[in-house]
Amino acid sequence: MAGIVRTLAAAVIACAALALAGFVIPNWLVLVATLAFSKGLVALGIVALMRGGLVSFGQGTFYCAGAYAAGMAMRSFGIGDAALLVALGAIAGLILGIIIAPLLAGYRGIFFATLTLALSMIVYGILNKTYSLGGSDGLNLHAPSFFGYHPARSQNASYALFLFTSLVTVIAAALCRIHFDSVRGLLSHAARDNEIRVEYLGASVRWINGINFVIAAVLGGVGGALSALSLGHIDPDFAFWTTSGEFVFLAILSGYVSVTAVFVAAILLELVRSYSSQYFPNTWQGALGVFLLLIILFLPGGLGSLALRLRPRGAKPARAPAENPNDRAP
Amino acid sequence: MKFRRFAAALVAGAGVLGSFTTSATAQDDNVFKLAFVAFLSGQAAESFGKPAVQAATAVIDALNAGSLPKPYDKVGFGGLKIEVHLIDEAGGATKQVEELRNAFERDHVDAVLGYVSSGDCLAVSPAAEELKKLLVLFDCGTPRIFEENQFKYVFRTAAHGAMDNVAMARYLVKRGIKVADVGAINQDYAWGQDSWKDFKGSLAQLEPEAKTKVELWPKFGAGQYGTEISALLQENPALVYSSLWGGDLQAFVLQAAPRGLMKDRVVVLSASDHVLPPLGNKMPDGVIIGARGANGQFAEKSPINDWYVAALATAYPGLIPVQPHYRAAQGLLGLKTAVEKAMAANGGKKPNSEEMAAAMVGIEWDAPPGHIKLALGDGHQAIQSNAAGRTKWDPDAKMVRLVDIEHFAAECVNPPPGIKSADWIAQGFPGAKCD
Amino acid sequence: MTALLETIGLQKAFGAVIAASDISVAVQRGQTLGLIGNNGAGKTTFINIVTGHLKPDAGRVMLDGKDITGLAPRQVRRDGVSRSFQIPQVFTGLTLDQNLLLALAILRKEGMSSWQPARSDVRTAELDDLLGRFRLRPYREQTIAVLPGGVRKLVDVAMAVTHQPKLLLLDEPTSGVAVEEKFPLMDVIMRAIEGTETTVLFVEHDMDIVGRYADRVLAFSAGRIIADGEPAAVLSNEEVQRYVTGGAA
Amino acid sequence: MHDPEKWKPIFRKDQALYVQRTSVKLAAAILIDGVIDASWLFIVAVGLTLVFGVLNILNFAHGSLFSVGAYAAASAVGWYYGGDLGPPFLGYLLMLGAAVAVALILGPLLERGVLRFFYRRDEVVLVLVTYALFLILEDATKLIWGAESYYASEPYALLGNVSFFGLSYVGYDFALIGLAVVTGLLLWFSLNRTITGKIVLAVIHDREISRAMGVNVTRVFAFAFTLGIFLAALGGAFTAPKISVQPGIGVTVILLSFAVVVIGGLGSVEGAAIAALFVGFARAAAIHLVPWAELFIVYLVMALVLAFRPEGLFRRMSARKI
Repeated sequence: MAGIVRTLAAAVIACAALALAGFVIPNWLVLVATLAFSKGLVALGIVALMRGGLVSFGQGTFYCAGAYAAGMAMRSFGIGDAALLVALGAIAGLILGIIIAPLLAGYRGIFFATLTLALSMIVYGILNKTYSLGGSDGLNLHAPSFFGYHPARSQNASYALFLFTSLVTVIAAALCRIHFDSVRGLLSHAARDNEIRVEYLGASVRWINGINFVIAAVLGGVGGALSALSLGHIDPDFAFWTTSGEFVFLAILSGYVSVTAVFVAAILLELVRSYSSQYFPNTWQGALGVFLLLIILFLPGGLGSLALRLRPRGAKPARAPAENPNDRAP
Repeated sequence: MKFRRFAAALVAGAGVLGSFTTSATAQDDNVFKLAFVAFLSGQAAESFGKPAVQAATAVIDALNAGSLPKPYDKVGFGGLKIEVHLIDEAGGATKQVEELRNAFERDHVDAVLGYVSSGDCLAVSPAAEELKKLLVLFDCGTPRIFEENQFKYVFRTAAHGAMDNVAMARYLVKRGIKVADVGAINQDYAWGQDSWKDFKGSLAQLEPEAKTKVELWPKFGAGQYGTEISALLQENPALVYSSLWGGDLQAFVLQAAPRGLMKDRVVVLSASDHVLPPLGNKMPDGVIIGARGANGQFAEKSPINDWYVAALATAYPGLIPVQPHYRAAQGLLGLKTAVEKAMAANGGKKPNSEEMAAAMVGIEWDAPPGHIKLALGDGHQAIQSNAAGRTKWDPDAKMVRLVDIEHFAAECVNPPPGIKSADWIAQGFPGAKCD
Repeated sequence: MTALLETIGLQKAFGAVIAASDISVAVQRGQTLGLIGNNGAGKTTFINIVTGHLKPDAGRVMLDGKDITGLAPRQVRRDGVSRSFQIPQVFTGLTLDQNLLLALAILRKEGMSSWQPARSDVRTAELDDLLGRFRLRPYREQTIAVLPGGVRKLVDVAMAVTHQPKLLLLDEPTSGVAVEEKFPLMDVIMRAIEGTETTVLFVEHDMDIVGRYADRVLAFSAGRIIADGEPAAVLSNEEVQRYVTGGAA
Repeated sequence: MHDPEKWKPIFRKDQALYVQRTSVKLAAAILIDGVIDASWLFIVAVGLTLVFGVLNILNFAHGSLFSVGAYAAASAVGWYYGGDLGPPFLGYLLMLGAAVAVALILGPLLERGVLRFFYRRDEVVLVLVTYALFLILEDATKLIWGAESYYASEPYALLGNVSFFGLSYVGYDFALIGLAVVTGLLLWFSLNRTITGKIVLAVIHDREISRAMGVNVTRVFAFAFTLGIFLAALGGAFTAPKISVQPGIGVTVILLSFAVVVIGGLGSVEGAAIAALFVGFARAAAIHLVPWAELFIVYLVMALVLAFRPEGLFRRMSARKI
């Protein structure tokens, strides 16, 4: 229990620190951080899957589901409260996750990845044809309210959203930390390590992966809803494979040891992207590609492993899925 | 403790970045920082991005040199030298919103001019509005921007897509081209869907006897149209309509012409002038072409147009100007007009977004394609005249000329204020003034 | 009274290879069975079928009179049949503590909570007892990956004996360890499960060990049981000597 | 009083005949268009599946290599016909040569220079690596060839037109079918009937054992990857004459060939062939019968196939051993 208390305490501190940071940092960084956290939540879902040895290349499905759930709620039912919209996003992710999980829980490695990818591309195709949802151009959303507080479109609107996003992010992160540190969390680790033993100990690897998948789906929905609010716009690209690919990269970049690393990674990626596109408008994609390669090459364990190296008395020794030979074919 | 580390890291990082951006914020009052957004990579780079950047560079250099004819002879924008920040439009709407915010909030540009993709236009407009910064859209087509939203800081200096297809239909009438049936091939995304809807609607009003025989919806960027062409050949409609553009259109023509799809048949390409230079004699004669405005060869003689054609010719020898060149220049001159109007109002100071936005409402100006007027969307959405013509290969000049050209007044092909273009078409163009 | 484990006419073939043909065995509570036979004789196949890793082509597996044929390993485990492996199946990425902790936590309602922190300070008593019985205390903090083969063998078995299985199947517990370690290792294992209700069935190549620990021996050859009975009797059986022990003894 | 003329059966027969004729025409069109579509799909996809089979890499840069091939061919063809340097038919050889050149330069460069540093990694991480390569290659091609469009349409016209059931087709498209068939047969033959091929198959089947048996897996990797790139470039080179070669042409190719490979079963050459036909016919049928569904028909087919055979049509799953 001590661990949980410490994590919760840390969460409170983090909230305070972020609230403070929101004042200190320039507005553009507030906006970047807001979006980074939203995307980070989706990546956190992939991290939860990675701990069980799976990587989804189709989290765009849930990201998109969350975003459109929030968007439709806002446009069709005039729901404007951020908390409510994010809750709807989470529910959308949850429902979709529960439907899909049983279909995919039996697969591993590249098969799992391609299946999830295929799924997201179908969602993408369908949304492009759904003119009532704006088709390929998508929909615009207006600024949300926060528990009854309606900030005018202005600096404090973006600060309010940042605060709200940070709150949701920290809560989600803390819950994930607690889950990862729990016996069940450890079991995911074990399942990635040796499925046979897990089965012979009387546990079901299918269930472990299924639950992780649903967790990832919910986080994806939440992240999608938050992104929709911070962008003020949603379109089918939310489900496009490059979007999902970005989340996978975030997860790899952060590694699965530290939850915090996910969000650091998210901010880092946003900054690298925007600065490279500012300084090399003609070759920013190439620059991004090089950055990707270097990270994967020199940080196989992700930023999280870096943090562990800095702090010797770490939790369990980190091994990137990269170095993990298990779980090829189902 | 992870979270504490995180908070620390965040604050520290923020500090660093904050400091180095505030150092960069040194506002310079005699330059006008303009972010120019266009496709520098991806499928639209060749057909729209590159020409738009060429045009912007040429015009802005000339503006900074003060070498334009009256009334544009002031250096830069009302004496403020223009400093351009180039942004790549490729990468999806989410990235565009981020880059727009960074441009305004981090690089402190005074205005953003750009966007070819309708999706991007829809996505960035609310962001600019939220930041209360001036955003000028110069190319994208969708009417939804000002028909579904009200923006104070967002303007579009070119007419929206409805006019392209109304003009195409009117051209058929004016030239007495009667067809029994129509086949359509359009990309399956908003541009293709809207274009076809508008053309179909306009035709239903003007030539109700023309029946739609087949609608084909290739994927954007498909590049291979063998099957679509077979389907069209099989249905054998008297008229083939397409809003394809760029590489897709070039591929379509390359594959359709040899199979005789474009022979003894009316072919209407609603937004296709920009593929004539690359295609050259591979574009069959007699194809009905639109340029999304009286752009390129459709542009009529005027001081500004004569200057522009000459300027481009010197900057890029051998270049044949097409719609993106014209739309970019049109946007720049519109913005210039607004900025200088604002400066006239505030006593010559560098205007802020408020002043520029206020000044820009409802302005009119003369651009290479003709007289432009922000008549729609409460003075935020431009209307302009349009034109159509037929292709004719000129072996001596080694270029495709446009012949049998018809011009249409702005009020003839654009809806009047207060009515959505779709409804305007459906109701038979109420209040259209066609001289 | 019914036998603890009873197999009836088990058949299993991999392509042309017969791994089990008409295997019918009844194991009584409290017995300690040794399975002998040269490689490919069908010993491991027998274990794999009993524990649900393989589905027999024909035949049934009864546990306490309950038909457990074709159940998944985890269901069989829940019914009280546990096993160790020739190549230890342990969580090489986790510490020894964490390995055993999971073995203790699974099969428990409250075991699988998302709140209960997975630190070794919970359920110390059980864990400590297990560590003690298997002489594993010195290694508890270490990651399995760095531990020697003999220790892994012990961990593998230790993970199998949690929750008092009715039947414990040990697949070559002493294989892959130095000759002089075989007896000590086997001693630790047998002592660790002394006094529990657990019935043991182990596969072994070393006839001295079989003679020392088994009170009943099954000799396998080409998927059939060619001898069954007292160690002495079986080991002196000619057929066994010809096909299994290779004339020794 | 009724008029017998009305009841002339001949009238209905005519109509029946007419209906029959059009439906035959339609079927023929679907068949031909489907096969033409399948032919280039196969050439591209088989390279992708081969690379996955041998190196366990789902190469997202495959599309970029397609476009590099297209650029190379377009430049070569443009240069050749520009100064008409010889008999027009040599243009085809030139396109082939362009593909070979691309493969020989980029294959070793990417495999030895980049990929080999990641072989120990999880296959999903490798997908990410190739995604990075895709980003880099897209910009690299832009730096080399710029953003303008290149044409190589001379070879397209060279073979004239053929017409089937009153539909006119470009002869070149049938040449492409031939190319695909030849490619497929050569590949099949060299895999199943030559030592090298057998070695490659061995590596596909079990990398470790092959290594243990003394197969120089490293060389096989380099070889297979280069072959895969060659096939991508070949697809690009021979598609170039039909299209305008310019930035972004590789993007759709990735997704389509990806779909084909997944449907056929990752790493299966036969699978790629069948799946290419599968997808080709599905698309042709959709365009002729339900045009509005074209956008996602491929993914729909993919989903349906995966729903019943998640490992694809031809992939044999390897069982885990204790």
